[in-house]
Amino acid sequence: MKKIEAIIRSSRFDEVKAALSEADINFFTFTEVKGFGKQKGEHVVYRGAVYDVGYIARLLIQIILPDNQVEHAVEHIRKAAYTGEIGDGKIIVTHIEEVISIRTSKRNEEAL
Amino acid sequence: MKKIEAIIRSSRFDEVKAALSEADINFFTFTEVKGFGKQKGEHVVYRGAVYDVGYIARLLIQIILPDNQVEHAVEHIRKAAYTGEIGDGKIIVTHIEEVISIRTSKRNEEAL
Amino acid sequence: MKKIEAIIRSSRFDEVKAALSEADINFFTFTEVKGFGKQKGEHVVYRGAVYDVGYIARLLIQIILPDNQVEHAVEHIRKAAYTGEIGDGKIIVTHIEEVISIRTSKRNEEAL
Amino acid sequence: MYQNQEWMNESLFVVNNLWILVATVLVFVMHLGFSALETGFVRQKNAVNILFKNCMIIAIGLITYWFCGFNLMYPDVNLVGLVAKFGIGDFGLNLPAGDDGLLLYAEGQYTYYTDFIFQAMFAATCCTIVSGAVAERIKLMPFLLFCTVFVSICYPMTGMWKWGGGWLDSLGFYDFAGSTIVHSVGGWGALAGIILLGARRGKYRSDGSVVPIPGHSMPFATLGVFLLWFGWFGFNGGSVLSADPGAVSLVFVTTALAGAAGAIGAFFVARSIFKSYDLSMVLNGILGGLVGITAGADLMTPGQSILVGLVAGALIPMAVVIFDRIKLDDPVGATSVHLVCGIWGTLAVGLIGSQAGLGQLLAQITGIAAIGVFTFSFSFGTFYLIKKVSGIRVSEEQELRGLDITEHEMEAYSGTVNVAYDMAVE
Amino acid sequence: MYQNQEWMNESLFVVNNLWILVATVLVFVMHLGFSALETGFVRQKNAVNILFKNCMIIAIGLITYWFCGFNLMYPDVNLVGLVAKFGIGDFGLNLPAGDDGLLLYAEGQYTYYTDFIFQAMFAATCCTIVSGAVAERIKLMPFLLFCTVFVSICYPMTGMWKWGGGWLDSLGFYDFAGSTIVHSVGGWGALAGIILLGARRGKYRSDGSVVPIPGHSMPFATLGVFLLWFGWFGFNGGSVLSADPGAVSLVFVTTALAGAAGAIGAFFVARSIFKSYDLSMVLNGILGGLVGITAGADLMTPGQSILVGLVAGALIPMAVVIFDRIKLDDPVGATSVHLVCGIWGTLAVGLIGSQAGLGQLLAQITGIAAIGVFTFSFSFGTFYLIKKVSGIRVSEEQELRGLDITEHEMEAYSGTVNVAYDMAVE
Amino acid sequence: MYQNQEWMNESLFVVNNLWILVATVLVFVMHLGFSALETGFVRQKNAVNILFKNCMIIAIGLITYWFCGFNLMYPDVNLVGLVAKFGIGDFGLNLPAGDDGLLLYAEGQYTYYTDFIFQAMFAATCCTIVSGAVAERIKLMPFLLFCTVFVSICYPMTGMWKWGGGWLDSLGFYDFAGSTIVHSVGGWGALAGIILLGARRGKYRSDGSVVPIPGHSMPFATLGVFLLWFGWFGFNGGSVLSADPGAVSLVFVTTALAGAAGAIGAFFVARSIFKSYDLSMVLNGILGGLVGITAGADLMTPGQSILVGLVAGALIPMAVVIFDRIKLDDPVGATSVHLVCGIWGTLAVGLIGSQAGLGQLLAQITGIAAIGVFTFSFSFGTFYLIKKVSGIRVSEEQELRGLDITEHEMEAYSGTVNVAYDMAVE
Ligand SMILES: Nc1ncnc2c1ncn2[C@@H]1O[C@H](COP(=O)(O)OP(=O)(O)O)[C@@H](O)[C@H]1O
Ligand SMILES: Nc1ncnc2c1ncn2[C@@H]1O[C@H](COP(=O)(O)OP(=O)(O)O)[C@@H](O)[C@H]1O
Ligand SMILES: Nc1ncnc2c1ncn2[C@@H]1O[C@H](COP(=O)(O)OP(=O)(O)O)[C@@H](O)[C@H]1O
Repeated sequence: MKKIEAIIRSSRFDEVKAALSEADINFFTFTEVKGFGKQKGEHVVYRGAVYDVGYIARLLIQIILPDNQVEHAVEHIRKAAYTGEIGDGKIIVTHIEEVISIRTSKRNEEAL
Repeated sequence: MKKIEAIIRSSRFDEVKAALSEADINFFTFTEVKGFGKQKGEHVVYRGAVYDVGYIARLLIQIILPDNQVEHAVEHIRKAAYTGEIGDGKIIVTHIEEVISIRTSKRNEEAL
Repeated sequence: MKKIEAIIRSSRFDEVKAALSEADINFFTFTEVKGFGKQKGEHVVYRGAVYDVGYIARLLIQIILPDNQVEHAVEHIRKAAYTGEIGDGKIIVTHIEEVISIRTSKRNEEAL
Repeated sequence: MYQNQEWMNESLFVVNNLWILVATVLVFVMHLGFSALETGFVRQKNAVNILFKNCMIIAIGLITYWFCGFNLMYPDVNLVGLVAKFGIGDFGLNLPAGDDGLLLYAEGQYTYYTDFIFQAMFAATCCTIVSGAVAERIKLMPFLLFCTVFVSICYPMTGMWKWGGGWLDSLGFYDFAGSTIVHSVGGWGALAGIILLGARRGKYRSDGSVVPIPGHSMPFATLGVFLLWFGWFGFNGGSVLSADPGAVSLVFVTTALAGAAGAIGAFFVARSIFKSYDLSMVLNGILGGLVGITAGADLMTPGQSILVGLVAGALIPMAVVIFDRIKLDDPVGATSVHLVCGIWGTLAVGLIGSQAGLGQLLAQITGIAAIGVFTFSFSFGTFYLIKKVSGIRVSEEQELRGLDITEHEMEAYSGTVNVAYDMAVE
Repeated sequence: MYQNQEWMNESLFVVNNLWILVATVLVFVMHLGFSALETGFVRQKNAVNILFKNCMIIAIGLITYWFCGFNLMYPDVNLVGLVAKFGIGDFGLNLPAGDDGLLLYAEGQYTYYTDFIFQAMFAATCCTIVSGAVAERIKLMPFLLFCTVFVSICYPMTGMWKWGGGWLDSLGFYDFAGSTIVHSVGGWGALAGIILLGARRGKYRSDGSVVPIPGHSMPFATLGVFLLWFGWFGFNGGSVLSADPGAVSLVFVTTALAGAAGAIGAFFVARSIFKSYDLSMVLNGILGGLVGITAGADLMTPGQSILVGLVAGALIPMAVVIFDRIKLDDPVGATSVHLVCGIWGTLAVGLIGSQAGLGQLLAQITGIAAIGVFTFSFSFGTFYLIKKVSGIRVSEEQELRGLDITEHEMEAYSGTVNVAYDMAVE
Repeated sequence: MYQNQEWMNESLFVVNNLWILVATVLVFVMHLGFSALETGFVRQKNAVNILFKNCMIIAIGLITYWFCGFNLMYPDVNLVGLVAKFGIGDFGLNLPAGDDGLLLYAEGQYTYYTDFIFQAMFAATCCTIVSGAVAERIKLMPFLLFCTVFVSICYPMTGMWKWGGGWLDSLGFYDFAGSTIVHSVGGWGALAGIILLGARRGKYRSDGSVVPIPGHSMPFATLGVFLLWFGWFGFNGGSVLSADPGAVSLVFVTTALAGAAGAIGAFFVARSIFKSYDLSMVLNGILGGLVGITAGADLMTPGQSILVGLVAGALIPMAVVIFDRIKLDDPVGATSVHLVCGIWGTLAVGLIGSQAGLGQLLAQITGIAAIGVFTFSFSFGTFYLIKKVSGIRVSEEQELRGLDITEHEMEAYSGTVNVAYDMAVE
């Protein structure tokens, strides 16, 4: 089993969701995260002083998948999250040892 | 060393916490996350239009453990997080290479 | 490729950020998380009843790095996040299989 | 100053009437104050529900008071006449013709319509008090049903005993602007409600200890308290029922000082009992001081009003602790503020100020007891009936997920997350 | 009651004038009400923008009304004279000398300055109505430009037709406090704006279905509605233009009951159409009831005002659905509340109440139509011109990221995250 | 208009007095305005603290003004008499008997109690101004101690110099409603406080650059500003000290226009200096305009009031930048608004309007200087003493974690997280 973690622009969420759905992946978990990267942070002005919040709000999508679907999923995410501008983000693939479904007690492929 | 990540219903948090405590696990980290899965999202009505927010708010619990405690912990979490209804969530086990305690500089088992 | 996950005190964020920057690491992602640990949670009084929120707000920093930079980075984070008081947090190192840059489609070292 | 021959003065009539109307607007704003206070003191997941209830309460209160409440409370006929009148379907207002509804209506103090609208604003208040206490666990429609009955029957009945010239009035019972007739009445209704409802899930642990459930927005709660204080100048000041300079300005002074003293009383007692500077206590303390002075706002010197307020404020932290000890769960402290301090304020009239005396004290106790017994029984009975018929408490699942989503399918704060705009614009 | 010889009464003059001034303050607070309502109903990322616009609107409204609006709306000369006057640069106010600006100005009801400031508070209202409807997608400076033109020319023109003693007044058109002259005028401007702007990105799916975009703070929206209701007592009550006890108290009663009935009407209709207890509908329902009664607040009995309010409230959910069906996107429901209920209220004067009758109905229809055609054309033309010259809609990127960051480089709520203080104190 | 023989008119007395009472209520609401503004402008972690302080300030202000402030400010005896009076423990109010406290008290304009309560509402204002400037880093109890001393001694002393008929009054110094006597006094106290406290941790970088620390809620800050403007009609309008139609309506016009012009002045200057549409500047600009007109609200024509407001608004962004350059950290801009614009407004009386002239200008400068020197010295001394004895600044750890948790053990917004209900209901 693998875990895909994709750090994407918040504004590409819908496209990524649609692309995953096309690839028949309808289950995933996401969180709001903040990123420091090449893209500069939001520029804020308050009472005359300029202020760079530094980070940019992004979404981290986590998906558990059987090994054979990973490459396919990565490709879909990459295309959907792509804008070509600096700040598009990264996709990370990790090996996981086991996934258990709380409801069914089944493991790995069967847990999904 | 292993990392357990459990995606659970927010409403089962206390039970899970109690179960972990029973298994002598009092240290962990958690975050609010949002999940897409088989369970349908919150149904919202606003100004006459119906609206499915899509996701469901869940908690992601992360625990670092020595290898030999993992199975025990997974079992405790699973039982405590269980309701039997669709949407109970998943438990994921990953191998981690190293954990370091910032305070003591100790590593792995000794870091906990 | 490795992933470093550091659970630190919110109040040490700037120091850690500066230390990473010194180590030439300017790209990372972070999230607010809540931790249960040896350090006791925030003590709250409301309408006469005392209340321990239990958890402490912390930051989880995630960094993807080539293998050879890991030890260096861990050292920098550890020093910067250190206060010596209970509650300093942990640093976790995991192996990751692959990282892909969404913008460039490059992989691993080249993706960063 | 207002001798008989003088009140025929046209200009005086206009200015007296104007003051009652301005006071009406101030009392109106108290409904916003209650809404904000209660919203701030409940959890985020129940905020829409409490706002919705407060909007409906003022609407129901005004309409039912027009429909029958006003006539019940200030009957110009005896009971038999009233039953006959309602029997033949004669609801609503009956404007006396010509000057009888104007200059002559109240000896040149206000018009018939002014009388109605000022009283109508008071009426809905008692339901709003209940609303806060039963928050976070009561079903919407049964609650609105209770309110309708409470405000159209129960409140005008006891109101009539005193302000409608009924038996308590004859007895010498004194309640200037309603420590008992408005605030305690609301408090008794609240008490009946929280007894029958039970505490919110998780409020009391099996070992008897109390789990605080902090309100979700202290800024909103504070906003509410300041708006209530603001409106209270109309509540008490308007109850002079004319713009008499001496009386209204005295009432302003006592109202302001009692509220201030309430804050100070609660501050010190909360600090010494809880060893903390608890904002929610100071907020309740201000309200306690205001409720306390309401019964005798025109009888106290400034110094005495400070005393009344100090005691009221000091009572608040104690009352909150006691109610918690007997496991009566009141999220906003309505029973402590309106019931306890309402009783205190009414008693104070017999203890302090220009009418203090044993006779007065006995009259006060009679009034408190009579109205308490009646209102509590009425409310308990009504809630009990509704509970038997349709239930009054939401399911545990609903309570856990919050009434906003389960009763209203809405959230109080949408789109606080960055992703929201994408979710919404798919 | 106010016979010619009586109004020379000094005291009556002082109290009449005082009431208009107090009413002015109440109308002022409606601007806060609008700001809060609109802020609550937009998404968090556009909250600073809507607050900024509301601050500027009241500022622009007051200054332009001083500069030319008041003279345009209440010309003491004919059109030629007015052009000549402005032609020679004679802008601003011209206080009539001595008692002509005081006791004699309006037969002992108010002074020249009171007249100006009360009217000035009304003027800015119509822009605030537009502001809500076009929220979340209009460019800042073009919008402020539109407001300046709208409030300094368009609003005073149609206002003059009726309140300035113009042709609609001669025709017998009746609009007590401005269901048409203030609210519908704002509504027509809003309609022109949302037609030319188009819907917010993502509001309507290609299949025609509607994606709701919930407002970010229901507590703030509710706060706004209560403050509007509060201010409406000044809006309608002050429009009596004296403190006449009978008239003002009647207007208070009808205003209060119509608002309450609006809540109830919207409650039941929303419940039966949408099967939900939608707070946003009840809030709009209250406002609908208030807009509805505004045209005839002094002509209705209490019972009739309830009828007017019920219908207005019931219209709200239907109007919202219809506007959505024809893809006119109005984030705060300003067109439903101010345009639809404004028309209803103006018609109601011909259908219900003491002036109902066919002749009146025809006069009302004429007024609605004339003002509608003029205002809509004017607004459409102005928006169209600005659109051609500088564009009126922000870019898609700006809309997505929110106007707060892209137009103001600010956030409405900073530092909600724990890390914020560290970020800021590096 | 108010010839000697006329003011004995009963009705006029009632209406005059009523207006001061209504104005009192409006000034009261300014405390809510300040609370909301300051809360919005501080970080979330310090919101409970600022709310708590504001609640206590109004309480302390009212009680101490009753205890000694009023007698100090308006002594009916000379200084020796006053010391003697207080020496024998004669604190509190002394209502003149009979008509001497009523009709005869102020030539038929208001009663003794009205006088007291109107002035009492002003008194607490000066502390609230300090509270905003020293926010986010001052210790609670030392601050409350400072407030008590400041409001019971310092404010009444300088107030007496002018309004109590003291030497500045004899000199011809003019300050209609308190640009200097209320606002600058608060501003000087604030200045002393921020000098002794030092800046918030992290506000200024070692390279001299400024790190903005955005307030946590712009909607709340805007709410505060609108409420302050709302209350200002009572602050200035009530300072006419009668309901004189000409005077009060003029003051309403100048107050409204100066606030509006303040917004416009700040808008343009902020836009040209910072190249941004900064809501916080427009908000401060409105307040600056209002503070500016306060000294001469009854002396200016509408056009002149716009000028005064424009300049005041334009001063705001510059003052904020300058205070930041000299590293005086004022989270809410209280010194810019109340001190700088207070001085401007007081000077303006000598430069613009019906009393402009060199003599007047000199009197104004004398008054500003005298009150400035006294108040600053007094405040600096008091703060310094408290600093020596108990410290005035919280620890760095407390500042980092926020005063809400460390001083109050509370959070402003609890349970914003989904998990909250579970945490609380274990
Ligand atoms: N080495 C890294 N470790 C963790 N997160 C990273 C890393 N590099 C980039 N990110 C995340 O990806 C986001 C986008 O990266 P950025 O460098 O701005 O643009 P791009 O992905 O186009 O090169 C960052 O905001 C950050 O959240
Ligand atoms: N493949 C997956 N990858 C990541 N998260 C998942 C995955 N499948 C489920 N989840 C998470 O688990 C939650 C529950 O899953 P769901 O399918 O609704 O019910 P169940 O776990 O009972 O099968 C989801 O909301 C989501 O957060
Ligand atoms: N076994 C664990 N698994 C996951 N997170 C942990 C674990 N132990 C500690 N943490 C995290 O580290 C934080 C600090 O730990 P704590 O025990 O309080 O102090 P210290 O790190 O100094 O020993 C905790 O609040 C928690 O977030």
